[in-house]
Amino acid sequence: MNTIILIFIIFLAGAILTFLASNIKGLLKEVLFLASVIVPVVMFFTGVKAGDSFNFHLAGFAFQWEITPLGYLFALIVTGLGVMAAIYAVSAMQKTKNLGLFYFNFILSIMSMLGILFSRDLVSFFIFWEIMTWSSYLMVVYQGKDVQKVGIKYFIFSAIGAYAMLMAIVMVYSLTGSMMIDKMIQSYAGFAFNMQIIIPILFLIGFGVKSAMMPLHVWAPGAYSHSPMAFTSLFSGALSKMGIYGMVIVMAGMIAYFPEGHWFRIVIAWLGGITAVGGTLWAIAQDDAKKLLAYSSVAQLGYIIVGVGIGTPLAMLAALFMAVMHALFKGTLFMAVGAIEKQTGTSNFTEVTGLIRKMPLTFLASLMGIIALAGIPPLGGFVGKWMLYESLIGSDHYLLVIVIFFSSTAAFLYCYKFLFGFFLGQEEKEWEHVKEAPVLMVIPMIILAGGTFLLGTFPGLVIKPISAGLEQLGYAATQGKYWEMSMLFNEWGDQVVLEPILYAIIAVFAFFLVFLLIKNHKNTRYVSTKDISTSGEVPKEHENLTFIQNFFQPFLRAVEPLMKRQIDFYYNGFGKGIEALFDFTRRIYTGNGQTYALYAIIFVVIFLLLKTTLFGI
Amino acid sequence: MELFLNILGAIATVILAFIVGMSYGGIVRKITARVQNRKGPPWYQNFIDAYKLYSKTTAIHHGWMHRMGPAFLMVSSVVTLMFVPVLNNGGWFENMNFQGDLIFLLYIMVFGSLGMALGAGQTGNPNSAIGVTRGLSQMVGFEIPWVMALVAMMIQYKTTSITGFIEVQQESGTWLMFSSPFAFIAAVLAMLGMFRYSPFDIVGAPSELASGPVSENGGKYLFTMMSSGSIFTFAKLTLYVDLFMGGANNLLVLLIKTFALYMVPVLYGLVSPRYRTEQAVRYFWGWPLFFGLLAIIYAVIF
Amino acid sequence: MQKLKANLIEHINSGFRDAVAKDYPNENRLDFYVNKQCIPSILTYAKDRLGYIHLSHIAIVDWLEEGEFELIYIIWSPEEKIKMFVRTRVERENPVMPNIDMIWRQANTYEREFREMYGIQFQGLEAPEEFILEDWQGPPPMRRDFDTEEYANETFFHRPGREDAGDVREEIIKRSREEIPDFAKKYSR
Amino acid sequence: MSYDKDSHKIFDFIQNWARKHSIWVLAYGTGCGAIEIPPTMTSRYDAERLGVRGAATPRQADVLLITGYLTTKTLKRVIRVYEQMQDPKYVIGFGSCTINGGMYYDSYNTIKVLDKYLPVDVYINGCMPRPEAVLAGFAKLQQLIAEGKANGAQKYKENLEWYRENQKRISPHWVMPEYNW
Repeated sequence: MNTIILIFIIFLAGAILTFLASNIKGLLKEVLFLASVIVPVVMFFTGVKAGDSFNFHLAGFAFQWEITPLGYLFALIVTGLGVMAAIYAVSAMQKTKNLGLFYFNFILSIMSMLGILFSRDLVSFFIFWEIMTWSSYLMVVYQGKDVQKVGIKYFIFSAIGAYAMLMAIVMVYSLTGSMMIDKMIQSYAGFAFNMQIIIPILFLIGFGVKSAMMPLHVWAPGAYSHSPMAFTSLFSGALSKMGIYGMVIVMAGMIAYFPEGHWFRIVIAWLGGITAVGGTLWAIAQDDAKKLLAYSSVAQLGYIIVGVGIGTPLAMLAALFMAVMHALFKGTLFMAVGAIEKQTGTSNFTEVTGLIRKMPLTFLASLMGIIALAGIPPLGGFVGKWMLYESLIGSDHYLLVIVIFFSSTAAFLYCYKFLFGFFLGQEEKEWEHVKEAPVLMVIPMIILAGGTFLLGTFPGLVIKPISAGLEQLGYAATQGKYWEMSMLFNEWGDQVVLEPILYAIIAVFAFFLVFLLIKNHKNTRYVSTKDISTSGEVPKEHENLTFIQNFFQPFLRAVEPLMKRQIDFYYNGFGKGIEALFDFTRRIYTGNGQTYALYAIIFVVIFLLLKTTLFGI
Repeated sequence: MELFLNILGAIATVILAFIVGMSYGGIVRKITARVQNRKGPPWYQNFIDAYKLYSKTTAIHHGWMHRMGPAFLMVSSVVTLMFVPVLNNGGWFENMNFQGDLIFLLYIMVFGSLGMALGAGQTGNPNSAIGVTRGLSQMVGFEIPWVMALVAMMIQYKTTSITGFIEVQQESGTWLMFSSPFAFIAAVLAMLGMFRYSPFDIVGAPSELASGPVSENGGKYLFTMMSSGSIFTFAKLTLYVDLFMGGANNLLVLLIKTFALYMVPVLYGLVSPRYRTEQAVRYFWGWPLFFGLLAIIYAVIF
Repeated sequence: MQKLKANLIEHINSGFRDAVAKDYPNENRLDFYVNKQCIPSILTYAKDRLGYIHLSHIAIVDWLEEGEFELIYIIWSPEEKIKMFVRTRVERENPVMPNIDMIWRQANTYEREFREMYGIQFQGLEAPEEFILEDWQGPPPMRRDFDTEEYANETFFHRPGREDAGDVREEIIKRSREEIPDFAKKYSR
Repeated sequence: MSYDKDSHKIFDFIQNWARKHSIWVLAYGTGCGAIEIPPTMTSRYDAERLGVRGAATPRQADVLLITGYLTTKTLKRVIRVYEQMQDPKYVIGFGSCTINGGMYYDSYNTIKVLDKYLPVDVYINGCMPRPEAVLAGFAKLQQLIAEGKANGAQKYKENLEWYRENQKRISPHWVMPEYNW
């Protein structure tokens, strides 16, 4: 039997078996769950190479499942993050109700994401897309109070995206008579001009919803922060990348052949830029870590959309690299929040402080995640940002550079808030009992954080699959070494490493650390955070001195004009308008026979009056 | 042998930066005193202060992050210095400046403040956290015109490396502050915030915030911060001289140019009261931003 | 104003028979001497019915010779513009007063201070024991029979050499042959 | 820190010279004397030329300047601040009130003799001492530091129990925080 179909069967069977076993006591369901995630992933890595395919016919449609190099890259994200999140979930989700449903949806969403990447025909693409939407919707409403509102928002936007996509698919089918993605891309150049505009726009609406592009992003903060953190790491890290995957295909496969594609690219890139700035500013204002990270995800996806929108080879390289990095560090950070929430019961900065000595490993993981997020060398976030800047300057998008730079500088603010709010500050008595998270939760975090470090030092590891994917998209102009496009790699010669910087940093750092420690190691001792200079006053145990309320108030005051209107406001206004329209319609259709008769008479009179003008009768 | 020379060069550069930065600090104190009609401390006062701080005991710490904060700051300063060409044409040790790239430099420059902020955070002193938030907000303020100036220059001269800018100036024979004046103005206005002299010194306001982020650091911690500040000052000034004022062919010219440039924030600060944070941020998003935009337009047109 | 005052006296006396009024004809001020049990009720009455909504001050006088403290509650009506002084006396030994901080919250501060400085107990006063003095061990320091110098000598160290620092004024007069001015005489030891 | 006369003579000399010329004063105004500090620091008398400078927190400071009378309440805070300062550290008693109580000799809530509670290196007398006197006090402190005699902190460390006992006489119920050098 073909490995590809076997993988999907195991996923499906595993999901159902886990769901059935969820009421059995003991570790059976956990074992089943892990097995049904890990076994297919192992099979995927051992048995499937880029280019493997599987074809079959069903219900009159030809189905073609094939893993392309680009799909393989995204599959790396999905499977890697999926396994880590699964291991994390087993420990994190202990003692929750309806565990079977969680495991079922978890497996299904991994399966559907892989399915999307495998599909080379639009029917299975759409089916898997819908499975993904449904399983993630069930995750969003899985726990907590007040989730219905969030869930309905997510669902409405997903439905809008799906309908847009369905419409595009139908149009493509009517134009080409085939459901194959390759066929669609090949024949795109021959479409009529209006179809050339409408089809990509409809597709981009569908993908833009999933990747939280600016006007379509309003579901994201709520949905990311309300689903269980074990799933959110996957949700933000991998699931949103499906939107990026679709966008890459549309931008590289269709817009490249579109005569006026230049404007299209600029619009998409600027939408990405606005997304980045808006997400960052709103993230700064949040007091809840989940919301903060959710808005930060929106912002980070904005960078990626900018890269995809610009669409030069280097920008595409940067965007795909950042997509991988985002999966790594956002996975880490959401997992860290989940660990903190599990240990303390809250994820609000204003409540939890001073966990650094209680949860050192979580702190280490979050620190690395944050450094990668902020794009500070030597961790991986910097490589992506550098390439993005270079590509923007190289393709003459100067104002966009400023926008992106503003967003990424302002990101330091919420990065610091995240670390300070949870780990630094006063160590309160209330949280004295807090322990480090369970091993199974810490290990995935550390592995993912280590991944950011590894890719920052040896970006070549992931640039090879990316360049393979780019070649598939038709960027084959510069054969071989894609990293030569970037200054970054040029300057350090052929090896794709940042070794010199790394060595320098480590050497200097070690030197001064040693200087500070050895010199007074023996007679330096730890004092508690209550022992601070407060004009001689000794703070009492119960006095909370941590400064976290209105943390960035001066800055927010300075950017107030930018943040006055939320997009939600306009959507709500739109919703109200629709409601009023329906209300008005209902008033016309009163249900009264006489009124209808009156309408008919009025219509006839108007018709008679205007018939010569209108119809020339 | 080459490695040995490289290490020696790096150490020599750091020592040079330390000495120059510290002396500048002392001279600034002297000038401040003269402006205020005082006699003022001797120019070498900062060295005495540094040595005294170094010789003080440091008996306590608030945890690992607190200890590592100053080290982070030092790493940032030293690495920045390593990437800035001190003299033209290899007149001084070329540490890593042949690889110097502005975008990399921009990020490594903020690395230190983030590390320092983490160190300040772990002390648990609320004043430190307040100072850090103010510092970071202000940083977002001045980075925008600064980056605009740099982008304008990158557009105009089609290079992102510092050595590239020096070469451009040597070939054309004019300083970039004359050939792209708006970028220079925006960058100098941003520099006011970068050096944190008054009116942008609310980050470490001594009586209001008890010196802000450094309030729990004494002795060797403070010594490390002080020396890293001096090194960083020298590195930033040299960067500006390299970018806008044609670099320098020997040390004397470098000293004259950096000192002249350094007087801009110092003298401006002496006659200015203090801005609140949001005022500072708005200040940077006013005229400096305008000049930055002008610089980009100028660069695109010419 | 006299009319207002007369009206006020009538009102108060109708409710509180033993309240003794004292008028200051040319001032906007009126005194009532009352029993200490009446204090909460008369103040509530004045506040709720008569419009004396503002508690300006609570003063205390230590009548050491008579063995009593006198507490003066000064309240003010913004409409009638008359200050009403409600005076009461309480014995110095084990002084106990009714608490009025449910009428005016700011009375709480005064009462805490009296408790600490004069040792007056207020019934049902809910506040931490310490107010201004921390770790106070001696008798209430604002009572007139509290000898602050003796207390200081007992509690604190003193540097030797101060004992002979007598009154230098005699010596000054002797040297300069000048008279002590009258106002300075009463400060003489 | 070593105050040993026999060893490290040159090293000590350099160290003391640096300490002498860099005196960071903790701005902790306790009494009316705090008003004399601004004229001392600003252009008329300019203490900065001697290396005297303000420091914001006890962690950074060298000298604790007790400017005037100390109430028993403030004493606790001053002790706390002193103990938070890092070695080497010095105390200057400022004004008559710190010497013998001054005009508050019979007050029930101010201490009279500062050196029973904290080790005082230099007293400046006067009520208030003028800035000239303050500068003279700093000069005296510099001289003591140069000679290695300004070892109040050493004294405090060695006689900690005696000082603690005196401090506890004033505030018996105060839970003294741990001492940190």
